[in-house]
Amino acid sequence: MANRMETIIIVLVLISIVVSAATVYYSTNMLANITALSNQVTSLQDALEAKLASLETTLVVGTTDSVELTLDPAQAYDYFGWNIMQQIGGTLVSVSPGSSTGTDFVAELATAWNASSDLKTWDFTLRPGVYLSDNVEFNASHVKYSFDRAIALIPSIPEGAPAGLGYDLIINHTEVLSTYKVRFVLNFPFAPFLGILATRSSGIVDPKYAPQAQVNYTASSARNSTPLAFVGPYVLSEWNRVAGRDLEIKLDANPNYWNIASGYPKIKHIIFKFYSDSSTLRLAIGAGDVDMAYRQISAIDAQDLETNPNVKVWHGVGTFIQYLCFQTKRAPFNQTKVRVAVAAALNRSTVTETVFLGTASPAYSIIPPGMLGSTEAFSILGDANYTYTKSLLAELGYDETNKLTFDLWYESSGHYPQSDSQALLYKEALEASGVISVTLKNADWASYKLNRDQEIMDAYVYGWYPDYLDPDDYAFLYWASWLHTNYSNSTQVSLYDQARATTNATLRTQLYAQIDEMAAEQCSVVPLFVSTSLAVTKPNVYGVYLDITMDMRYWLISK
Amino acid sequence: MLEVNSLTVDYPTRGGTIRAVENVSFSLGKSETLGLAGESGSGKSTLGLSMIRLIPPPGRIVKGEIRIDGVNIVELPESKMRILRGQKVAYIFQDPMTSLNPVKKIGAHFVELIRTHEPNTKKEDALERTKKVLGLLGILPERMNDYPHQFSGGMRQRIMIGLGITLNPNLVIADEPTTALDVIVQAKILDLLENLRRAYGMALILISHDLSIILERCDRIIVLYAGNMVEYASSAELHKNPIHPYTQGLLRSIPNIELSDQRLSAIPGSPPNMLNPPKGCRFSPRCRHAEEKCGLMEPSLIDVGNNHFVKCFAANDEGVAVE
Amino acid sequence: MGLRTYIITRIILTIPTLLLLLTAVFLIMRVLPGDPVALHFEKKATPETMEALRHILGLDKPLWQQYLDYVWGVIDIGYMVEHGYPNLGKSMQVTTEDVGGQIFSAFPATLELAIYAIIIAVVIGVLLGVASSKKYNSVPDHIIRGFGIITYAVPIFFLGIILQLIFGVYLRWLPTGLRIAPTVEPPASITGLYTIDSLLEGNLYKFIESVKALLLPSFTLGIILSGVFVRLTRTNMLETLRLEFVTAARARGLKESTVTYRYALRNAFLPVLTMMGLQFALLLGGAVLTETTFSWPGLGRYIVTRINFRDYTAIQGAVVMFGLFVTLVSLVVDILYAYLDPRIRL
Amino acid sequence: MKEENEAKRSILARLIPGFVSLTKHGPSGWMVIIGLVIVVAIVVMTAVAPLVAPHDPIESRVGPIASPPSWQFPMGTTALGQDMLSRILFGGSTMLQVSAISVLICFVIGVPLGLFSSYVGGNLDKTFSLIIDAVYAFPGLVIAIAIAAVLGPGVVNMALSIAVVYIPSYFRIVRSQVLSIKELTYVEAAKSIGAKWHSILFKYVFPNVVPSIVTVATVNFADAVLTAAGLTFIGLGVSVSIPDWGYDLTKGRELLSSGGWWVITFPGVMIILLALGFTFIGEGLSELLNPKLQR
Repeated sequence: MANRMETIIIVLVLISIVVSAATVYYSTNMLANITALSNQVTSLQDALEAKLASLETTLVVGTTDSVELTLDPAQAYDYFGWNIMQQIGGTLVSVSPGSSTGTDFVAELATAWNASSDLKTWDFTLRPGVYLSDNVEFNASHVKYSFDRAIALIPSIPEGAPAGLGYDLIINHTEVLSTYKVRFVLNFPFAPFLGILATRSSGIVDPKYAPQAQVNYTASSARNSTPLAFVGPYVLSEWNRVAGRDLEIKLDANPNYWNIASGYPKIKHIIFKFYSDSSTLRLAIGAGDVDMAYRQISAIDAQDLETNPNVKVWHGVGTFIQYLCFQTKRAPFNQTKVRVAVAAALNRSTVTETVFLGTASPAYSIIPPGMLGSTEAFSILGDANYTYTKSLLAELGYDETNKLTFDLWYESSGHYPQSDSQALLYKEALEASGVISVTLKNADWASYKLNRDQEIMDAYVYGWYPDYLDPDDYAFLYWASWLHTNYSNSTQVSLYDQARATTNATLRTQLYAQIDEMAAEQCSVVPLFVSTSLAVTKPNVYGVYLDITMDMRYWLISK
Repeated sequence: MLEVNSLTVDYPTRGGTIRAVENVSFSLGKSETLGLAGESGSGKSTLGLSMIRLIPPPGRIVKGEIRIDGVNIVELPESKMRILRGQKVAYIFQDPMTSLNPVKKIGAHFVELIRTHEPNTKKEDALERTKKVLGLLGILPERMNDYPHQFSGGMRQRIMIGLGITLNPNLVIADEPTTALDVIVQAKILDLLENLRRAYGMALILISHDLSIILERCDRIIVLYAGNMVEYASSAELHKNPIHPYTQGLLRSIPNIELSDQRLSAIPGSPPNMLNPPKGCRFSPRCRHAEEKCGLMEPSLIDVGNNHFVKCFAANDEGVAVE
Repeated sequence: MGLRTYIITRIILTIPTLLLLLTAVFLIMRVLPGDPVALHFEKKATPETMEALRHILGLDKPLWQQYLDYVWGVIDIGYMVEHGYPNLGKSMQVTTEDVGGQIFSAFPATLELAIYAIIIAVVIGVLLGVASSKKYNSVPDHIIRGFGIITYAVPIFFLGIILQLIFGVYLRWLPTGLRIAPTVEPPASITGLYTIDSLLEGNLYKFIESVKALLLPSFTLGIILSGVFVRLTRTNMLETLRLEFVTAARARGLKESTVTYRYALRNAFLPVLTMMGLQFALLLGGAVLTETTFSWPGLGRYIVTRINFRDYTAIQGAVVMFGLFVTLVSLVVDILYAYLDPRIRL
Repeated sequence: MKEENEAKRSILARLIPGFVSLTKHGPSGWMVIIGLVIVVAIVVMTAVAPLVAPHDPIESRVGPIASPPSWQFPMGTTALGQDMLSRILFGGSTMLQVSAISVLICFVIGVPLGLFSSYVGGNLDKTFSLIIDAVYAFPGLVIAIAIAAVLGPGVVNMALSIAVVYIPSYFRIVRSQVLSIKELTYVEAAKSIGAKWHSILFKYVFPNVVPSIVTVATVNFADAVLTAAGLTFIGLGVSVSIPDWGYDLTKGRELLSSGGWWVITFPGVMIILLALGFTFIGEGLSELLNPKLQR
């Protein structure tokens, strides 16, 4: 009987032998296959050519994003999820690539539309010859089905996009007028309705894959993982997740894409590679592991890559804005003058230049520049306008000896980009006035939201990513109840309601301008900066549109 | 076959150097028995261990030579030394409870020993020999597959002895082989040792603090005190006329029928601090006959007739002055 | 007491501990500020919609009922058989995904990391420990001891970042994150351990890739842990080397290597083994940071991300999994110990 | 006043020889000394930082953004153009506070709990031990993270969350000690002469437990430093308006891919030094206290 230690070692050795044996066996197998191939040289060449061809027609995209929950339009509410859905699904209308306003809509599944004068009845003529699964032709019933489903699911998915965008509040009902004609009847006049229809949550679903319940990721097959009708340029051919994060996503060109005639999609296969954080993604694009890195390359890395000849950095506008909220229900910010004084002491450019290295631009209106109704209202307060700040605060008895003191809160678990550095610079700028003393406080995202709802924060930085591209989805932030600033202003609200009740662009522009002006006087919420978007690609990649929609339209990309 | 010449062993410590053994010389013929007597700390074990060059570090032999069959092992390279151990010289330790590998079967100990020294022995043969040895020790062969903790102390000491004699060496060194055992077992073990020694014609060095055992088991005796040989004689001679006061003390401290008129007594005082031992005669501070020169001069080891060596001014006046 | 009964009793004994753990976490999660429901609504949320979601998540039930439901789910064997993973409830962040499934998909990553890390730690620890004990009080000994102590003082993620900087950024030898380079298709999941699966798949390329990805994280964790084993091996070796049976072995003229490994180490190893068991809790703690550093898609990272969403069920599930893992390991270690030490008879 | 001076002097008078005597205990003694020197040095450094720091550690754009070490900025600058050197000089305070407070809390809670529970024994002791073991068996950091999230950021809260993790180790060491001491004759004797249990606890038992507690405390110090760094790494650290090595190290990662080694290395090394100082003290002490390890 051998020594026990020895027996254990022997067992280990045996295991390793088995493993290595397996290795050898398999590797020899592979060798066998290869030799078999090399026997038929021609076929080998074919294989190689095929491989090369596929390389030319495949775009490898690296990202730090991940689909948050699902690809069901009735639920999905995250950037990446919506971006994938845009590639595989279809909406009635969409925003034309390169749009600067986000409101120039082009035909997609609908070829024509018109709204009644009261903006409550919207009729759409559908595109014929678009096919769903099993050669079922797309028709009005599908549109009705899609919207009825989305609204019906709202109670069971209260956190879903349709709930967030208020489908149930806006849409009264949907009528099938004829095979190719559909009508939406709204509860109230709603100008930005096209904006809603252009969002992912208005994607048309395929009844065959869209039960009246929500659809989630199922390991079984990619097709069953989404209820969307595959009428987009691509179809979802692979989707694997681990522990609620994406592991791999593959898109293949959709053979019955309605617009295939005009040569889209340019690239046949899109493969998404999921990186852990921006630094690893940056290393990957630097090393040429991926053709394209989109979201998130940090500002400093982007600056670094500008000088790298092996990559091309694309810059575009953005619609993500951050703003400073004041708790107006108690001192000191129950006094408008204090709010204005603080707003005037802010220094936006130092943040956009130092923290974001120019990948963000100062915002003087809650509505992003370029978009209808965007103004420079807040610029009248100026930046680091200390004389004004001092004079205002002096009126209230604050000075170098008796400083205005308050807590400035920021979120510290990485929910917003660089919120810690931002906060530091805001504090610096405010205190440079000499009459303000700021205490920085931080909380992780969950606690931060709790604090917001409990209204314990004097001043806090918040961010907004739009649901649909219309000033209508921004202007209300000045008095949004869920920000718990306790600021309300009936005049602004009525202006807002007028604006959403008309399609007259000039009128709307004026209305939003008025809202902005009042906001600049009131300073309940102070816009800080608006993001820009950026993508990094290999030099041989073309057709990257980074417009105000912030949608990445992969079918336009070629290499 | 064993010849030790003016052997000196030092232990460098943080406090200073301890001279554990100071030029000890003696020799041992084939199948002779020698006893090393002395209190604990007198350097017995160090002397014993230096015979197989296993003095625990940092102790080391600084002077003198040890010849086994003429080979001076002090200069021997470790590789050669290793072969010598177990094959020519066996060493039996004081505490049988801790001198076997607790996670090794008894049989394995033997097999390992045999195959280390005779690499081309088959395992079966090794096992056979083990069985034989165990037989000699009066242990059932099937207990080969038991672990040490399954044996009693006496049994384990038998096994240690067995391991010692397996390769029938010429010399066995038994360092307090029975101290850890109770009296009845002691006798048995010593008898076993005795018989095996005769049977295999081995020489034996028996180290013990118990002079009585040595007196009855050994031909010659070395009495060590503070690393010095203080007396060296045949047991009979030593028994008849012990000269060194220390030896006398030791003898007096054994219960003895013949000296029944004298009452039992222990040696007053305690062993010296080896870091700075007393000047002159190491024993002088505890010696009842000590004169002042004992503290000034160190007596030398002198033959007082029929191979009876003594290191004391009581036996002779020769000595070296110490500064 | 037979081995089987021993194991069974051990397992039974772990149940109260686990239950305690579960209860503790259940309560901790409930006092965490931030409401999982509120966290679903980035933007507009009316009390009604919140209430609706709360109902969907079963958070409107009384606490004790939530607790009972949860415990029942954990011990529901039928469900486990049906789905291949225990019923740890639905995730609160991803309201329709089974936490059990997510955890079982994330666990292999942690397991693989842990296994390689502990192997590295023990190998480094034992080798260095033996070396320094043999060269006791010499310069190498002091250097090794220094190493042993320094590992206590190095923040694990700092070591990780430095390794990333050197091997990932400057030398570009090894990937700085993920279980396998994103450009490589992960092997078909059989055991969930990429290194094994890739071999079973017979794909050496994938095997090499997954090993490359493993090197940095497992060494980061391994090196940090090795310190304990270095000092433990060293002290035990020093003690064992002083025991009589070692001297006795030398006195029998056994080879020094035999004496060192078969005699001294063999006996000194048992405490090291026990330490292995104890270290696992520490290891998993370290895994949390290592996984975050190398964005290793394992349980540790899962927990950290889910804490930010107050995903009660997810964290409960992960904790139970961790607890099970730790107890299981200590069980295995105990059995191994008993097997290695004849003095312990089961 | 005068008495106070007397007291002070006598403390010094006792301290210095104690310190010197350390040198007489070979390597382990020296370890303690080195450890003490490191820790004291860092404490002093943070204390005098305001006097010696070339720049305000918080102020941004005092230099170019993310520039490597230069003559003007010996340790380079951060991504916000802050002076790394100044941040290093100031940055120790948070960790020192966190570790000190956490040790204090552990001491105040863990020790009495251990003493009490183990001395009373019985079911109470069993239940306590069960709970403690459950906590002990579980990845401490995860618990710390959860609790830190409960309490929110801040020095004291961090310390608390760390304390929760380390109380078990105090409890266990105290308990094991007490269980062994409890049976000692003089304690038995004290019992027999009918001394009150709390007086026994604090007159006889406690003094014997102290040494091992001190050792645990120093180890706890080191661990607290590392855990604090870990919590900061996960985003549960203190606000940016306080310079902190842990924060710098975490933030430094953003410069990783563009090779910004200096923002990572310097804070990291400082953390190691601090933890190392405490570890040295702990190791040295434990070796001095139980020579078994020392040999």
